[in-house]
Amino acid sequence: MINNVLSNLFSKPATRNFPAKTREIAENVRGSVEFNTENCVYCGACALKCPANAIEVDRPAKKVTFDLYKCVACACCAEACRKGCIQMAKQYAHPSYRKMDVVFQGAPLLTDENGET
Amino acid sequence: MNILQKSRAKSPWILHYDAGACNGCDIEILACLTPVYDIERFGMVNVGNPKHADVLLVTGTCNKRSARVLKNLYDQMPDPKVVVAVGACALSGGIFHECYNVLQGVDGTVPVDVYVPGCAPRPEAIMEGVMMALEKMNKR
Amino acid sequence: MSNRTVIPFGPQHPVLPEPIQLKLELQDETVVSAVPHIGYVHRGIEKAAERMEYTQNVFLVERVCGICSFIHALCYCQGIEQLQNIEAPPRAKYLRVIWSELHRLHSHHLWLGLFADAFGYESLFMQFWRNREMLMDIFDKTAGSRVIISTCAIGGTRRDISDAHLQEILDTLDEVNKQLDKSIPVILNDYSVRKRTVGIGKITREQALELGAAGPVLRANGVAQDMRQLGYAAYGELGFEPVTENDGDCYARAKVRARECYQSVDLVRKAIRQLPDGEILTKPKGRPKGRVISRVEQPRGELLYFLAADGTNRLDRLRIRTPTFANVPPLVAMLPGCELADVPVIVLSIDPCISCTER
Amino acid sequence: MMETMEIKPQEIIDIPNIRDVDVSELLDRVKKAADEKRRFVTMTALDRGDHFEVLYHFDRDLHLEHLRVRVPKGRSLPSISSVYLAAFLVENEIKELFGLEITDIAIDYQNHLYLIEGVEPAPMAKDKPLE
Repeated sequence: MINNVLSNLFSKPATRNFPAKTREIAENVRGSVEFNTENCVYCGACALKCPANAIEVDRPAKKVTFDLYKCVACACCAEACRKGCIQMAKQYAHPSYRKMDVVFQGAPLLTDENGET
Repeated sequence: MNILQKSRAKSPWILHYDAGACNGCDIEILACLTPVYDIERFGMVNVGNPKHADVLLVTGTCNKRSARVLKNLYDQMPDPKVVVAVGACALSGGIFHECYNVLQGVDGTVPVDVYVPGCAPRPEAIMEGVMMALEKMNKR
Repeated sequence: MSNRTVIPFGPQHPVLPEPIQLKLELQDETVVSAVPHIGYVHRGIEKAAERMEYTQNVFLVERVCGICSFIHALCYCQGIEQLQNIEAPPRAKYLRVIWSELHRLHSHHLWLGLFADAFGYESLFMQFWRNREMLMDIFDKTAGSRVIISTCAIGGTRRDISDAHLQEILDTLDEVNKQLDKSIPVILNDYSVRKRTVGIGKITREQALELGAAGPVLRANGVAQDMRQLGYAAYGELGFEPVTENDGDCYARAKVRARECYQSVDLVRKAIRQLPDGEILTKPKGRPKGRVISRVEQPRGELLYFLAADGTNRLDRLRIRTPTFANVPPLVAMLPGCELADVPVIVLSIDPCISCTER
Repeated sequence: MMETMEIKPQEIIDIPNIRDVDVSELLDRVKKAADEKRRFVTMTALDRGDHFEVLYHFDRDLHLEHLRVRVPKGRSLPSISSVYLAAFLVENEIKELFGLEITDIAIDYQNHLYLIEGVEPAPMAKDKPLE
């Protein structure tokens, strides 16, 4: 008991000084889902595999809607994607004041829309 | 910022309620209390009494029975108060959003000020969420 | 009869991170009877498992309980593997042992800390939780997440552990062992701890068996029953003896868990020493058909999954019986006769996991 | 009584050590299990359309043994909590979530173990929507 107290007294603090100093995040950490829609073919494999139904793929509209607030960071979508469009970022998803959906729209449709308006 | 606001921001007391979580977020909140993260550096204390608390941390999906308890706890807290929803379940029901006894997130029961996503969120994210909530509380 | 009062204990109580309500009937300060009221965390996972695909269910059952998530997934995957008639490769079996023993270790650390907190020993709580962070770092590095590690898959594991990480685990375990040597004697020998736990919440061996106790609650009554004796995953090759104590009180339950910490450290070391090379995933073929019961040992005791499948990609029925569900009747038997101030210690001594219980 | 299943019984993997009993002889069988010092593990209910299938799981030295009763819908099942008190929780659960009437449970929660008043009863029954 006394040994314990003394060794704790003289060892350096265990505390990680969080906001002042962020810890380096380990490799391969499943932080948050990152989309890269450049190669996306809107096959919908990610939406099919997602256990939380956080991803919606609208193929005709070439639109991917990702609900960050349903996501359970299981990395199923990243494994299912054959085009390598989905990656798990090391950084965790940051808190926010409002709920927002992340919407990705493919390039062809976007120009169409711009052309119309 | 008057002295009252300043002192409130320097020592926010936290009330934690599990409205139907899997425990993952709860142990991460407890992990914030441990020497490694040590939120007591910021004057944060985890209290059991809603009347002493400024910040309500809610985890879990919120089912029909715990919604009543949650509402009750929220009503008992003195103003100004902020609510931080922690984890995918508390935000939208997460993986459980289609279960029969689940209310798909706590924002239907109590007004949520800060959403902390993740399953389970890392302690860093929870601490960040609480600090964001305090900023919001000071603007009130 | 005049001094009888009913006190509700919970659902929101400082000693419990999770909501459970006990209606305690008291005669002055002594508990006469206790009736548990649950349902604050009931979600309906068993029904959801019938809706989702059987492959997605792995992620659902992991979230039955955030403390022993890997072991839930393991139990489910072993059941599906039996139904599909496949076997995980040897390396995957050893990796499963490593991760489930690390889970047990971190769960026991967590419990020992909470238990210390329940009888008012906050510095001991801090010690255990500080040590637990070393284990959480291992999960972070090897599995990519701190709590819900999602590494178990049907047919094996989703991730491998590299040699560098294996060495890191061994180094961490040395440190954990060193810290355990410092903290465990306090739990076992300290005068005030003994004063608050010895003889409290006692049940007999017959009662424990009759009331269907599971895990450390059963083993603290001298019944050498541990599902790891079934030899699932690689436990059969590691040589395993369950830890038992004979007194059946809170102190004995703490002792069982304290000794199991050391056992887990040894099992992980042994598993890393014997870890074979090779594949980590057998590709499943066909769809599950039939019925099977899968049992594994969770930190809290015996976990039982009943799976019924009819050859489609959805399960017909998934029944989850968790150890705390089995330990609630013994808890009801432990409480009468104790004093109100002992209730938190007794409730914690079964290591309650309410989200497991209600699913 | 044969099960209503499309798959032939010999093709499917089933649980070993299962014994079919009638509702009337259930309590005697359970008493016998108690006398032989079997540990009560749990019960499982399955909704099979026109009837409920209830399995009682017992453990003895790491071996599982099971009793199976079939209860037509609308009929009730006697509680075994007079023999094994430990069964009271799971019996309440089955009663509430499946809508199978179980009589004389030692601690009866009156269908409010998990669910509150005013919600749809028996959510686990097969005729209830999955979502």
